[in-house]
Parts: sequence; structure tokens; C-alpha cells
Amino acid sequence: MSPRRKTPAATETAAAPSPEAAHHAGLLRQMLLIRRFEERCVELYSAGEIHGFVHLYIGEEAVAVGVNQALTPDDAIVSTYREHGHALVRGIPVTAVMAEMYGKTTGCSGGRGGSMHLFDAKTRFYGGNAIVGGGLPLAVGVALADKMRGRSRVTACFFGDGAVAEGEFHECLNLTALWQLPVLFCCENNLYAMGTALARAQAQTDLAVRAASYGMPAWAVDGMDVLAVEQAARHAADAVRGGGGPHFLELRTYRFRAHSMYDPDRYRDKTEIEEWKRHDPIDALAARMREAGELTGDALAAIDADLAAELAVAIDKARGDPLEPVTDLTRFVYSPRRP
Amino acid sequence: MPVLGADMDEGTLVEWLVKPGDQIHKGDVIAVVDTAKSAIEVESFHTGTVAELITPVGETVPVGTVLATITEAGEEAGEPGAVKPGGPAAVGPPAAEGGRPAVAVAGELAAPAAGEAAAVEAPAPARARPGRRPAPQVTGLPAHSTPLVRHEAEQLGVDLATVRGSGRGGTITRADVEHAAASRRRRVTPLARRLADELGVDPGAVTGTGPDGAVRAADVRRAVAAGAPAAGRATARQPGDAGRPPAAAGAQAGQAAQAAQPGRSRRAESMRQAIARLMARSKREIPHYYVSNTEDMSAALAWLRGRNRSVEVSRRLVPAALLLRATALAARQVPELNGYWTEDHFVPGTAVHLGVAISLRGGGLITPAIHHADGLDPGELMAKLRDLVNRARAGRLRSSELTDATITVTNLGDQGVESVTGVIYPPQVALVGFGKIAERPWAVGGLLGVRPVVVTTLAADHRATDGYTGGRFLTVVADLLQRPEEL
Amino acid sequence: MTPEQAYQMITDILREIAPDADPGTIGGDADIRDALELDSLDFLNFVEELSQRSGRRIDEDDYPQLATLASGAKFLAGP
Amino acid sequence: MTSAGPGKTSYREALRAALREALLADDRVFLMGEDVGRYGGCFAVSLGLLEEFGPERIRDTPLSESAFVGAGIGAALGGMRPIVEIMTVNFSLLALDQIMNNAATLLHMSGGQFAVPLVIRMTTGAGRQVAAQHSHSLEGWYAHIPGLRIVAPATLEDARGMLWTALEDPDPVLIFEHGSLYNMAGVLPPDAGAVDIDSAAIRRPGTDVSLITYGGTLGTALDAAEELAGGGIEAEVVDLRTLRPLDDETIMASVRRTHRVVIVDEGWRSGSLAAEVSARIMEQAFYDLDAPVERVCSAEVPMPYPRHLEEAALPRVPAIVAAARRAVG
Repeated sequence: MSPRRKTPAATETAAAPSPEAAHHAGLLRQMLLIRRFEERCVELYSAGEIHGFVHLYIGEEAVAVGVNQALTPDDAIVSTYREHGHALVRGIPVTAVMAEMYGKTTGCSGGRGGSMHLFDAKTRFYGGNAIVGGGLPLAVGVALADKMRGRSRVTACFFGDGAVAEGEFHECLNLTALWQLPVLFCCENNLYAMGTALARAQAQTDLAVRAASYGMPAWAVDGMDVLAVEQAARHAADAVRGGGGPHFLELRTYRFRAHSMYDPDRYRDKTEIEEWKRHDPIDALAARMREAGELTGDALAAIDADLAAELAVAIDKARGDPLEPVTDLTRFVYSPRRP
Repeated sequence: MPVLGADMDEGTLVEWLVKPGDQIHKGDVIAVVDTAKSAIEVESFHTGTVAELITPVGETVPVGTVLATITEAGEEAGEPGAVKPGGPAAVGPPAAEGGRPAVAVAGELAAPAAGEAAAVEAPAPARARPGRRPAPQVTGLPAHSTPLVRHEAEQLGVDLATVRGSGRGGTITRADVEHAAASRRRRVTPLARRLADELGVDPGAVTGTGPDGAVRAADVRRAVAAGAPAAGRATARQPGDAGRPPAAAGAQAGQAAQAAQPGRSRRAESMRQAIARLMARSKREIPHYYVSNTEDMSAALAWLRGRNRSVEVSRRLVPAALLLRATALAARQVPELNGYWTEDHFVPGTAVHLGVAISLRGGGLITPAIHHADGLDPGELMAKLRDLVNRARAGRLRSSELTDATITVTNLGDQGVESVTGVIYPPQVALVGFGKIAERPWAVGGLLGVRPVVVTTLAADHRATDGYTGGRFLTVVADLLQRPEEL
Repeated sequence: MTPEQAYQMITDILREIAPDADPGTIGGDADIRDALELDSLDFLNFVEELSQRSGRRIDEDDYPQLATLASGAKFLAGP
Repeated sequence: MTSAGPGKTSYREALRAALREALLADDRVFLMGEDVGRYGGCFAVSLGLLEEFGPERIRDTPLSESAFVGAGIGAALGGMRPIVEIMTVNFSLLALDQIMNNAATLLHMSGGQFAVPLVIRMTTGAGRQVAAQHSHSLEGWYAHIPGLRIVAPATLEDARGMLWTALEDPDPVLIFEHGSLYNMAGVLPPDAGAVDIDSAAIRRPGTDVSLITYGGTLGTALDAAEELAGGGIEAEVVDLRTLRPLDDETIMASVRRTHRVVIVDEGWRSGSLAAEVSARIMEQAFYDLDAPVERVCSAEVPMPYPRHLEEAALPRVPAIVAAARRAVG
């Protein structure tokens, strides 16, 4: 089996799976890819192989995977600094994302960005953005260009609950609604802006209500349920694509790990984390698939083994890949070619 | 010990020309010191009475060392130590240190003994405002100084915190303070410094007209135009003067009179290198062109013989005097060849300062200038020439003489060569060469006769002039030599 | 003045004028100017000094007689 | 519509002509900003363009500097050639995040994948008694940022010609229009068009001192040069035009001619563009200096409202003349 395959058709044990089963297996595999990728990142970070700020998405995988189901290759993504999941499901090769973690020229940003700044022009992935709320105006603009050129595309804009407190959030929701731009706002509400609980920062904690006040359809979704996310995203994206103006999804989720590597995580109650872990999106989907007979025997272990092999290859390659020569330091401060 | 070149960090006292009790005036030559390059006369920049000679003959001391003390006119001999720092007591302590000679500097005599250490204050707190702590010293070592030195520093407006002590244990000596004051007072703009370098002027000898006496480019040009000697004498070199005329580097030279002196070969070596640099620069930067002529010298020599017959030996002329005279007049008549090429254009000299290439016994070359040569008759020119040659060979040239020639003559005829095609001294634009005066067959009025002739050559900077101008110059020289009585 | 005294006077003066060369090492018939590398000014100094010490008038026309040590000594010792 | 008079063109009209030309020549070009449409632009630069090009291409925005500047960046990423107008440089601070963190960084951070061909125009400078929140000259701050190109048209030709070149540039270009220039009028050649945005220009040749300036103080410097000429000092006036990257070559060539420098900059002195120019002169032309570099900058105060205090705070002819005389000595 090719380790590069995005969607496994089926496992050996599941004979002639239904389209639905195959779809579920694909979702499961994508969530596991994110999970295993980040687990390896923890390991590599601890070993001093990768550096900088690394923000983990573990626990929130259903959001990226579910929303991505609603997007076509023509659509665009504007993301945050917690964007490994978005990048991987968008189709940026694992090798390119891993190489970027290593700061190698083969990384998806040529090694310039690192964990927080994954970019990929081919998949219209307009970057991880390390300024909270900083990506929203970009998404507005990308969508504005599409609208002005009459292109039927959606720009999916991910951001966290922390961004809702930023002025840019309000400026952008207003402007997008005012100009009826094709943006799908995906608010990943994991309840904490770094260490600040939503309730400690927001007077109105129902974020969908706040978005709705700008005059766009907005609703909350269980972000731990990949199928629910997918369904909501499809509905919203179709509407956006159909000229329905911006839509807003509040995806209620939770990160199982600290804000970034080695955050002491003093602001959360351990029991709260344990409680949320009982809603692990991967476990939830796997259980549902087992119940439906879509996942049997050691199929899960087989996917894991497959992913482990794929990641091992990516890490090996990244380790051996070249670093950018220092002589290129100022390359791309300005475009190489001017008229 | 004055700084007589940027690369000079010590000098040897060769000779004292004054003794304690002598009255001296500003500008008087008081000593001769030997540097890596040449023996140089030290001029006093004070008027007063020599109080004490501190550095003995033969001693090599670092620049900035006090060589002697002078009581300035009007000062009472009995005034507090400030004016008589080098009193007899000064010689005592260093001598006690295992015979270390008295290079000791003023102020050091009062350096605190161990028991007085408590009296030593942190430097310059006096400048800090009351109630405000001075910024912590960046230099880790607290510099020690004596009350005398602190007094001097205050007088001269020197911040002791900025002075590096050269005395025992880093003690700041009076010389250090004077050195600091002198270096601070010397304000020369970057352009003026560069220009002075190009024109071979000592910026330290130029009167500055900028704010606080800063020397600016115009001052340097003015000094060159005025024939720098005046400026050179007006302000004697001071310790800490970092200006070094590079043309002089090529010219400053050793002297035969002190052949036995240690360091001579080193000096010959560095002079060789200076000449090498200058000549290489000339050939690198200056597109030379050459023209030459052969002149009948019979009229000139006949005139010379007649004149010499009637005067005592000391007033006789050698043919070179006539050749120099003719050159000086030609330089006045063809001013395009008399001056400097600097900053991509020609700056004419306002006077003719005739450089004369003088070869030194034991090797080397020096090209001091005869100032205002066009204004001197052959007798005066001859006297100047003899004086210059004698002093050059004795190592007694003054810096201004080494730096401001506007055109140079080389006369290798004395060595018996037929002709010489020379290398121009930058930033000058012309060099005139004379070969030996020799009898040659010469056609006159259709008949062949034997005449004394000389080959005159001109090497000139093609950036400044063309061959036509060079030809004109040699024609003027030729005409002048045919009418010696008018010279 | 004896020729010996004259010889001594000439070599003394030459030593002062050209201290790095020893006139004692040159032959009596060698050309002084060439051997000691004297230029015209050196030679003038030489003549001047010689004239002063010997109390003799020396004209330019006499210069050829000062070309060598031997001829010089003879010239000075002469009438 | 205001007109500068027969045969004459105002700076404002030159800017408008440039906008019009760009909108006609390239359908990817559009203008957005506060009151650029219905109102006609805060300084009437875009007056009449809404009627000609419609609300899609002359877009009035809400008072959301960060959103619409960022939208300009996004639209540039999406293939458009947006011109974003910010009313004044003081307001641009509300969009500083987008300009600094996105426009200036995306190309480098993405390893060359995402260029931002965006043009931002804004008014800068004092002189109109609009006090401490509408009068500052902060272009020097922007000139600090690698990834941006900063230009300051000080003449009619540059007002007419810099925009098109800026639009053709693949990277973000910020155009700073000095508020006191909008009414400046003169004869603009009918064939006036695109000009380079790389080089400084000698606006008046001279031999004794270089007055280096840009934007709103170019005229002041020229007036000072005129006065200096009356006193026998020939000042050369250098218009920087492009504040980033600086045209070192032209600056140094002028310094090598005159050996004395007065930098006139309406920004505050400390950490200013004038400081940068001065430092470069020290680095590259130190041995050509015959006097310390002089700077004439704005007083280090928030711009006061009353005329006399505003005048006192700004670089004016007497201060420039005095500095030049000090330098020449």
C-alpha cells in the first residue's frame, strides 16, 4: 500500500465496504494522520530536532477533517498558527509539512515559516498566521477577489475563540456581510485563548450569536463529531458557493494538550481535560464504525502502522533534506523580478 | 615626544639644541629626534624659558612623553607645581625603580605612594551634577590621578574618565592629559583630512576656520595655495597631532650624518618602502607622457664662468642653479604644469615651490622644496639649494619643506647620466629631468662644432595637460638657457 | 704646505663631506668625484673648504687640478 | 470639480489622472477606502471616479482600516491589483498589523510563494492646522520595514507617474502624499506618464551643500536654496522620492559634489529617516564630508493646533538656511 494515499479504500478485513463505510474510513484515517503527526512532533520537539512555537491540534481533529470535506480544490484556506491539521487534510504532502517543521528547503514554505507559517500556493493554502485574528482580513480580500472576478469559490477562514475578542474579527465580519463575500468563517472554539477561558474574556460566550448579529447565518456545531462538522460545513459551504454570502460556524471543540509545547497548563482543571477526552473525536468515530461493522479486528492498528511508516519516511527525508544557504537570507524580501 | 607621523609611536632624542635657562620662542627648533623614517627637528610651540630637559639624548620614548618643560613667559618660577612639574624631584622616583631612565613624565612625581592611595578619587565626579550619580565607568579600571593632574585636566577641559593612564598602575599623568587635550583640540573634517593626505599637507599645520577652529577642506586648499610653509611654522606640531603628509612619507628620509646610529638600516628600509609606495601610486594613477629636448649650454656655461670668476667660492654657482632657475621661471610661465591633481581636477599652485630630488648617501631619495623659487635670482637659488642639500643630508628638513612642492626637478646629470625620464610625485603633475652637461657635436650655422649640451626631459600628467603644453614648457626652458644674463 | 700636509687636508675635508666613504681607500690617481660619488654641490663645498683652510684662491679654471688626490695635493703644495 | 486653472494641473488632479488611467488600463485595478466613492475622497482625489467606474471598483469601506487594508492584501493574493486609500498616516496605525505582519512578510515567510502586489496611498504631514492626530509624518516608520517599498511624490510628475509603476510592482508599495501638496499646481506635459520608483532626483543642482529631502518639504528646501543662492551659497536639492529602498548612489554622488549635507525631514528627529540617511552618509561618504551632517526635522512634540506653534514645530526655510550656513561656514 502506498503510504501517500489519502483515502484508503478499505482494509483487508472489510470485504466490499459500502461507500459510507469507505468515507468514514477516510475521515478516520485523516484524523489519525493529524494525531500521529503531532505525536511525532512532540517527540521530535523533545528531542530537540524541531524548534520554535509548536501548537498542537490534538483533540480538535474533527474540525479540520470535517470542514475540509466541504471544500473543493479551487477553494482557499486561511488558517492560524495551530494549522498542522488544516494543512495536512488540505493535501499538502506530509513530507513537505514535516520538512517545514525541520526548517528545510523542501518544507512547504521553503523552511522559512516553521510550524506557525505553513503555506502552499498549489492548494491555495494562504498560511498559518501567528497574529490572532490576523488572517481574517486576508480571507476577506481573497474572497473579494473571487467575487470581483466572478469565480464560484469559497474561502474557509479558520480562527479560534480568542480572535473573537479582536477588532479585526468584528471589522471583517461586518465587511464580509456588507459586501456579501464568499467566506466560510470557521471558529474553532476550544474554550481557551491560550490561558484565558472564554467566559473570562467574553461577555457573550455564544459566539454564533455574535456572528449572527452582523447579518450572516451562524450556528454552533459539535466540533468533536466529525460527521456533524462535515454536515454543517457542507451545508454552509454550499450556501456560500451559491452566492449566499458569508456563513459562520462555531465549532465547539477542545484541545487535549497544552496551548503550545511545555505550557504548564495551570489554567485548566485536569478533570475537565479528562472529561473532554471521553469525547475524543477519533474514538467516537471508531466506536461508531465498529458498531456499524465498518471497523473490525485490527484494522485500526493497520492504519496506525501505515501512518507510522509514512511519518517515519517523512521524518527521515526531512532530516536529510538541505537547509537553505545563508546567502539566500534576503531572498524574497522583495520579488526577484520587477518590471 | 611629538607625533611626527601616523605610524610613529616612539622616537629617539638625538640632540638637544637648547639647555635649561635658555630663552626660546614659539617656532624655535629645540631638539632633534629620530623616527623610523628620518631625523626631524622639534619646534617649540611655546615661548618661555627652558626649565628642564627631561629626556636624555639617546633615549627612545613613546610619543606623548614630555621631553622638556618650559616656563612660559610671565610665569613665576616659584609657582605651584603645575608649571614646574619636572623639578628635580621628578627624576628621583624613576631612578629609584632600578635605574629606569627619566622618561618619567610630569605629574608622575606626585603619583601617590601606597599610603596616599586613599586620597585618590574616582575620575571626574566633579562634572556630575549634584544629586545625580555619574554613569558607571565602562572601563573597568578606575584611573588614578593626582590633584595636580586633575587641576590640569580641569584647566584644559579634559574629562579624566576618557583618558587612559600611561603611568604606573594606570595612573593618569600630566602628559596623558595634555595628549588628550591636544587630540581633542585637533578638529579636522574627514574631507580636509583626505585632501591634506592627497596634497601632502600636514593638517595639523593648517589654520582651521571652521567652528572651534576645525580645519576644513578650504583651509587645506588655502594652505597649499599660500605655500604651506607659513602655515607649517605658524602652528608647530603638537603631541597628539595625527596628521601625516604622505608626500613627505616618500620624501622623509634618513641622513648620512648619523650613519652609525642604530636604527638607520630600519629607517633606510622604511624609506625605501615609502618611496616604493609613492612611486607605485604614481605609475598606477598618473598617465605619464614624456617630451624631451637637447639644449646648447655654451652660452649658459660661459656666463656662469664669467660670473664665478669674480666671486669667492662660497658665492659661486653650479650649472644646476641655472637649470633650476630656468625651470622655476618656466613653471611660472606655464602654470598648467605647476600645481596638483586632486579630486579629479587640476588645482594650480599660486606660487612655484620647486621640489629638488636629492639623493642621500647610503641610498634613498628626498625631494624638499625651494619655496617661491620663481622669485629667487640664481644666487639666492644657489644659496637655498646648498642649504637644502646640506640639511637634507644632515636630516634637518622641516616638514613643510617636504610637503608642498608644486613641481619637481631631478638632476641626475651629476651622476653622469645622459638623460632622465622621471616619475611624477603625486599629487604634482610634472617632473623635469636634466642629464649631464656633456660635449657633443653640434651643428651651428651649417657647420659642425663641439658644444656642451644637456638633455632636458619633462614627464607630465596627461590628465592635467597634453603634450602640447609639455612642449611649450621645454621651449621656454630652452629659450631661457640661451639668455643666461636674463635669468 | 708640504704635499703630505696638503694630502691630509684634502682627505680630512672629503671625510666630512662624504662621511660614509673613506678617501683613504681610493688611489692617488683615481677621480675623486667618481670614486666618492660627489655631485657638483659636494664638490663646491669641497672647494670652498679647501680654499678657506689653505687660504688659497681657487678658481674654476683650477678645478681640473683637484680631480685626483695626487694632483690636488700637488696643486695645494705648489706655488 | 476643482480645477487648477487653464493649462494647469494640480497635484490632486495629477493623482486622479493616474488613478483613472490605471482603472482604465487594467480591470484588476480597483480603489477602496473610507469615503473614496460617494464623498469623492477625503481630499477629493477620487472625485468623479465612482460615477465613471461604479461601486464595484470604487469601493467605499466602513471605518475598518485593518479589515480593508487586509482585504487589499487578500485581494492582491487573489490576483487583483488593489489600491487602498487610507485617509491619513495616523489612521494607518489601525492597519499596522496587516501592513507589517502580512503585507511585508508573506512573500519571504512563504518561501517566495505569495507576493502581495498591493498599493496603499495615504496622506501624511502637517501644515493645515489639523493638530496632533492628523498631522504626523510617519513614513519613516514604514521605511523601516523590509518587504515594503515606500515612495513620496513631491512633484506633479511624480503624483502623475508613480501610481502606475507602483501597481506594476509585484510587492506592496506605500505612497505617501503630503497634505499640503494637493493644491500645488503647475503645467504637466500632456504626455506625462509612468515614472520610476527607484531613484532619487536632483531638483536643483548646486555645489556648496546638499539639501536632502522628500515629499512636503521639497518646496521648502527649494525655497531655502533660493535664499541661500542670494547669499552666494549654491545648494543642491535632492528629492529622495523613494524612501525605501533608498537610492544611496544619488545621495552619495551629491555629497561627493558638495561635501556638506543638510537633511530636511518632517518626521521627528529621533530614530528618523533623516537619521538613516545621515548614517548611510557616514558609512559611505565619510571622507567626503567637510562639515558635520545637519538635520532639520520637526520639533519632537505632538503637532499643536495653533498656526504659530505648528509653524514653530515644522522644518521651515530659516532653519534650513541656518543649518546650511553652519555647514558651509
